[in-house]
Amino acid sequence: MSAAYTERGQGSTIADFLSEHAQVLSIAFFFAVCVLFFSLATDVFFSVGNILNILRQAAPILIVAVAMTFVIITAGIDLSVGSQVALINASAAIILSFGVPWPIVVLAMLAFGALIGLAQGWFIAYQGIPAFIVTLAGLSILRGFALYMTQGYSIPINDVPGFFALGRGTLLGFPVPAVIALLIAAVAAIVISRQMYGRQVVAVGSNPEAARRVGMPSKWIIASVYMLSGIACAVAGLLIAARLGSGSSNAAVGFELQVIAAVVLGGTSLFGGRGSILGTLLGTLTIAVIGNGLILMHISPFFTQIVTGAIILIAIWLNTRIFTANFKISRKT
Amino acid sequence: MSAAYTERGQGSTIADFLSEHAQVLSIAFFFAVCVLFFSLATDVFFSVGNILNILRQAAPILIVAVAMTFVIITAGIDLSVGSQVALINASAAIILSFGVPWPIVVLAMLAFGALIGLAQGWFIAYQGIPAFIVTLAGLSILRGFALYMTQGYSIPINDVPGFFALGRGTLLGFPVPAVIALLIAAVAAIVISRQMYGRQVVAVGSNPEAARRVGMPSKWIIASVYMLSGIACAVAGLLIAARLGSGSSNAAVGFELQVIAAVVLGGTSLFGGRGSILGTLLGTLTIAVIGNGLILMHISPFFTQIVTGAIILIAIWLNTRIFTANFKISRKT
Amino acid sequence: ETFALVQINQQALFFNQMNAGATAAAEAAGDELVIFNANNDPAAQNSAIETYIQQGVDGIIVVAIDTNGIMPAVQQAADAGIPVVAVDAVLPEGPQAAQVGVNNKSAGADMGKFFLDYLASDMGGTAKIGIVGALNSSIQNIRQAGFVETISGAEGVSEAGVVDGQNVQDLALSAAENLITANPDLTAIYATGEPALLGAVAAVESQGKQDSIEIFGWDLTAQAIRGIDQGYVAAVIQQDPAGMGAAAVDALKTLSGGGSVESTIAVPVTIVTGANVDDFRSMFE
Amino acid sequence: MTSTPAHHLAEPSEGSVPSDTAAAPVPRISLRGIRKTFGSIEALRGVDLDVAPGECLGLIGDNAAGKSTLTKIISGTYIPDSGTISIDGEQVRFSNPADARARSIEMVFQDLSLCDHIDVMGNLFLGREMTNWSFLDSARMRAKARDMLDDLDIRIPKLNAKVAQLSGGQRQAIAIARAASFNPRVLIMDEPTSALAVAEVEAVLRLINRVKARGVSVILITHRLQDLFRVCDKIAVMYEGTKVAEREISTTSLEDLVKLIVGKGEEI
Amino acid sequence: MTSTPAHHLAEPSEGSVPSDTAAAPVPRISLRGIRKTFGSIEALRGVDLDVAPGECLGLIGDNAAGKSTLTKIISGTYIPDSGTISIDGEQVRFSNPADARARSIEMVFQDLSLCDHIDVMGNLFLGREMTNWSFLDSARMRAKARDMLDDLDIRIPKLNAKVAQLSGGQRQAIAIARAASFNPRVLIMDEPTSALAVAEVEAVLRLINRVKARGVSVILITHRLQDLFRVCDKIAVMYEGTKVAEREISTTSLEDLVKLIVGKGEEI
Ligand SMILES: Nc1ncnc2c1ncn2[C@@H]1O[C@H](COP(=O)(O)OP(=O)(O)OP(=O)(O)O)[C@@H](O)[C@H]1O
Ligand SMILES: Nc1ncnc2c1ncn2[C@@H]1O[C@H](COP(=O)(O)OP(=O)(O)OP(=O)(O)O)[C@@H](O)[C@H]1O
Ligand SMILES: [Mg+2]
Ligand SMILES: [Mg+2]
Repeated sequence: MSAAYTERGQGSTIADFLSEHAQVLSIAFFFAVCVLFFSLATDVFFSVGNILNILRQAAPILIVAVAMTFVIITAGIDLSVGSQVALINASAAIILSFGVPWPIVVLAMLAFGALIGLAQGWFIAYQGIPAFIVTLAGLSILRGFALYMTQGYSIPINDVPGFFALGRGTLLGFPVPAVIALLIAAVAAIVISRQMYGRQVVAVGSNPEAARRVGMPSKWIIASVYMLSGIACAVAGLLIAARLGSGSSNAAVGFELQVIAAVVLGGTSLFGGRGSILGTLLGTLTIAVIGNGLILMHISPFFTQIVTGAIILIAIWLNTRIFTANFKISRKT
Repeated sequence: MSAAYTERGQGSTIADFLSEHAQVLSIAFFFAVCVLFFSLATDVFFSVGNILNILRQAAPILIVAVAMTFVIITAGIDLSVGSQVALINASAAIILSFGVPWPIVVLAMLAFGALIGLAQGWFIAYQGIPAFIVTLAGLSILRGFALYMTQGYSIPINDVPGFFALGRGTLLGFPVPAVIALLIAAVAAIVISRQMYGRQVVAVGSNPEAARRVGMPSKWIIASVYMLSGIACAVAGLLIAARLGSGSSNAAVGFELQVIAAVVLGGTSLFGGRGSILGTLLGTLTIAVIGNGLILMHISPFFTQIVTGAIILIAIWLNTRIFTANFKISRKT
Repeated sequence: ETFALVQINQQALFFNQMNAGATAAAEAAGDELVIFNANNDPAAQNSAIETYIQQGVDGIIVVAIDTNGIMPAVQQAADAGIPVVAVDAVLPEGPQAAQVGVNNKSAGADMGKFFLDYLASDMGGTAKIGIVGALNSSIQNIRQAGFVETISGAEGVSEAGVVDGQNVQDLALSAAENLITANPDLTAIYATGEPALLGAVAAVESQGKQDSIEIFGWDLTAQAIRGIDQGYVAAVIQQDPAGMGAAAVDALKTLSGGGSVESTIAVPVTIVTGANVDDFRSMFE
Repeated sequence: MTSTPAHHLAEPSEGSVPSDTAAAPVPRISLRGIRKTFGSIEALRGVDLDVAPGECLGLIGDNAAGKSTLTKIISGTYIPDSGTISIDGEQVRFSNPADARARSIEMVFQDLSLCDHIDVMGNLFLGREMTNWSFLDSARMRAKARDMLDDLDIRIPKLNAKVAQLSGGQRQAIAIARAASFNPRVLIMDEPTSALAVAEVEAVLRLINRVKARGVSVILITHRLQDLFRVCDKIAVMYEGTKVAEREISTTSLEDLVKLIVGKGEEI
Repeated sequence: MTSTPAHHLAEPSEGSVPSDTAAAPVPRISLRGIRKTFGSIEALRGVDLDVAPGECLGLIGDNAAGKSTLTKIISGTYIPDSGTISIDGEQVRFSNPADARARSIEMVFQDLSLCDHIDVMGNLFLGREMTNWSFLDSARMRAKARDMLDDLDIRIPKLNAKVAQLSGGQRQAIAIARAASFNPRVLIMDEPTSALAVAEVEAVLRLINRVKARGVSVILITHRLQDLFRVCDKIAVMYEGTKVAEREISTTSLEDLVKLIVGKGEEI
């Protein structure tokens, strides 16, 4: 015979790793470049104070982005997060102003957030209305409630040091919001990759009919990710209230796009089934670092929007090119 | 034998029609209910003047929504439409203020819009960057340019009656913007359902790999829908400039969500492959009618957001239920 | 009679107080006031005015987002015989019956002068000042310009630049924090509007810079009053939005009764400091 | 075709063929008068079917005859418009596939129903994950996964490859392994061997005989008629949404079956 | 395995089998040294292949042997890492499927590649729409579509049904009709009959013989080995990414082929 019956060799697994994690690697690389650039360009950037600042500022976005990662993995979307944050933010301030002890308020707000999320999830999962429509309606309704409750006032929160510590305090030198956010991200990363629930979320996002056919409670899973999103919004709303020392319907305007941008930058696919919490973390931090770095560099504020957008676009573009080139090289070996 | 070899009967095609067009029927029904309700609730609503008003006001959204329908059918998204409109709006005002003849400005702006769209389309189609990221960067960059060009001020357009007629004039009693918008919608409806290009757009959205395999120029098709979107934004930006008589970087804030909402309400799927221009038309008009009707009914502005969101959600929900019930009945026959 | 008020948004107290003042004035006169919230969308303001013209209201009050862009709608109203009164944002020459409000440019300049005086008296003659602005608001851009023109070049003043809070308080907070980190030697902040001021106040608190930074800004809130009490908010320009709203309604009332009004109705501002803050405290209890 | 209540029915020996071999008193699965319409298409127009424990029923018929639709109804994927399903003589209503799975009805779908974003191991255990305090127990799953695949003689080198990248036959093997490995009482296979190579087909046929011996009822849809004679006890033929014939395997031949399928069977 | 330039090569009679029947001087398709790696998997490890005009090559092999990958390379769907493709003696480079289609290479894909949101007629003419001033000419297409389907003996009542709702066999028939109907010069079929019922399989085999007679080169991948003897002239056997044997149909038997596939072929 011309050719013998030989088995295929075991090729390099590096190529597999690269192609599997291309998007996370890409954003990690880009993040590193941004950090490096700003560290060289400004001396303040890499100071402890500034880094902690960035972490504290990014915390609410990160928390909601982590939950949004779950939502997007199921091929859903939650446009109402900004409004949810504002509503929780305003409600918390109002209830605190009645003198209710803050731990109770925190628990009540978490429950409230879960309830809002569950209500939206019910329409999406059990009534089959597209997530985009339900949460767009939610965006409008919830912001409307926040507006109505505050009547446009920003409600001050006075003298609740325990509550303020949530937003402004530090734990072993780390800002409390950052600690909370990183903790949530870590738990979520474990859940998505190692736990039953995470597997179910991915399965429902990848092939909802297959998930249903193998007997997964697919409707409940879909509803539950919106509940998670509601809880995350409650945490974010509380942290923002604690940080600003006030509650207002003006909080978190445009938040939904920031959050979704962080998630998508991190390599999570809007078509479901594929996502990574690490990517979301890096995506969030990248956006925060760019915002911070541009201010430190005294870029004219008229240019910040242009520069931010351009950096993101060009960097992602270069990354795709670099990583595609890499693949080609490794294929030839 | 127990059973004979009989052929299946030809079942009722009404059931097929209903299930195929469920979403358009649903929004049509909902639109009719809204119109009926507001006609009864306020006497001005159904006056000729008011109807023409609604048409004129909805024109820019409709034009962009029609192009967005194409984008979404290819499973893409264009978040930058608001910024594109603002940039065209501001540029047109600035160039007009230099005294350039308005027909030249119109042509230049159309070309400019096409160019912006094509640039975004190039990144998406030929460089494989997710549409969400590219157009989100576009949202930031283009609005930034508009802001920079106007320095945050609004640029007046003085004494260009020919241009103003675009936004304020009437043709046989119909507002010019409405005529333009309906014309665009009609052409688009024909293109999507009867033309080669429309078929290609649907194929690329339904199964991009299959479209590629049968030799369709799938990259070019994807890029081209963003170009269409850019042109549509240019038209909308010009109409808004002509209507307001000024250009401003604040134009069309939040436009992207309104436009996408109109498209999705009309039954176009964000996952691609399925969409209808008629649905988009009805979705746009429904949102416009609700906005107009609530003003006429003197709803407190604190409630308008709540009411708008709730109407949309509840109506879509009831519709799904009614139409699902219908299917069940027709199935039993 | 029915009057319509076309508002910019409802997320700032300023606008809501204006709405309240206008509503109260209308009620007192036995008229109805309907309010439209444009949520920052200029085209929506025009659409609303067109709708009100269809409905035949007796007068329209407008707080314009796009001061030029509103003019066609104002013209349409005038053509339909409906008087229009502009509030706050200054419209260009046109058919509007009256302009109610504050001269933002000169008020900004007044604040600039106050700052220079304060600099000499309380800050030892030197200061590094940063600005938290809202570039998407032309009114706030005017306030910024009036202030900057007054202080720039003055002896002892160094400028740390502008950051954009986009008129959203949590964005303003992050921007202000970054401004403070970028300029560790910052000693003063000028905030051009309510969200910006709220953000600046919260930033100074969260960065623990109450001792080293003085804040100057626009539009009182409870937090700003607390800042004044604690000393790190030096001065806040307080407009009288309720008064503006009421003045606008009164003007419309007069016009629809066949009377005539001044083409410019000025509503004065107050610079609130520790000395006169008590006069305003009750509004924010 | 009437919908007789299914309790304690003896094997209904309708048709001209005497059902002497399967004398089990209560069939494992018994369908009566199943109808299903999709829009204008009457996919099923009243189908009766019985499968005894340990019996393999071959379900054949022309394309679009309604085979897949019928088996999807048994597995709870579709809800019939009318008709009854009984398991072990007890009438049941499946409102979703989880209900059917709870009664140990497993199915290999014609479209395989794999999750492309999940790896081979994850797909094998989809809906049956082994957990340890709610954590996925990868070690245990990996060990078992190897066994499951070896049973089918299929070469899948990497258990952590995403299934989207596998060849058609590899994907099909995963779907089969998944359905067969968790002690089903009813195993439905919709064209399970269509993409498999020769050796793998043999392995599947062996597997069917193995599970039959354990008392599992098997429904096998296939267009490879010769395979039926290797594993089936009984053949049901569908035509345009109805069951037109049922044959004991011992009394029929390949030629007969072909005639029955294409509708020249009325003479037989 | 060297990449010999393909110009004016005589049928390369490598291996032990003399290639006496196909004495055409220039093969329609000639592959040399084709390699393709996906990440860590070497899907193809250097494959040579020739198909003459009017010849039908049967491509067989175990699951995951690389058959689909090889044919996708011929149809321009994948770009090989190395190796050359020649058409009628002229070396070509396909950078996308449109290039291959321009040379009248048509393929039936294993996954069918249909657009679920488009109706039957639209899928039949996908990429080949008949137009009239850029308008789709539905009337003409409808007439032709009926002919195309009738050729395959398949029952698809409604040409305006969305293909997502069709049965597995109906979908496959559409993919076959699409590839076969536009006068291909090379027709590649990747397991075209896997979901088809008996009569439909016969129709496809008839179709293959018909197009062969017209001089079309056919590459047929199938696991139904008995079909090969009905239509093929030559069989190539793949194993783990290489071609391990090539046989004239007249000199081989079903048993030989089975042995070759599973890797016991070295003795033959
Ligand atoms: N979800 C659905 N929606 C609409 N029609 C459907 C649906 N599922 C099946 N059908 C129709 O029902 C009929 C029977 O389909 P089914 O898939 O049961 O056939 P089958 O016997 O499995 O054929 P094959 O051998 O080709 O797989 C077909 O005409 C098909 O078009
Ligand atoms: N796009 C891809 N990405 C990664 N690996 C792939 C890809 N396509 C094929 N492979 C791998 O290449 C090998 C050969 O696959 P191929 O589909 O060519 O096999 P095949 O001979 O067609 O098998 P079957 O008879 O099962 O269809 C398999 O191991 C498969 O996992
Ligand atoms: Mg089937
Ligand atoms: Mg294959």
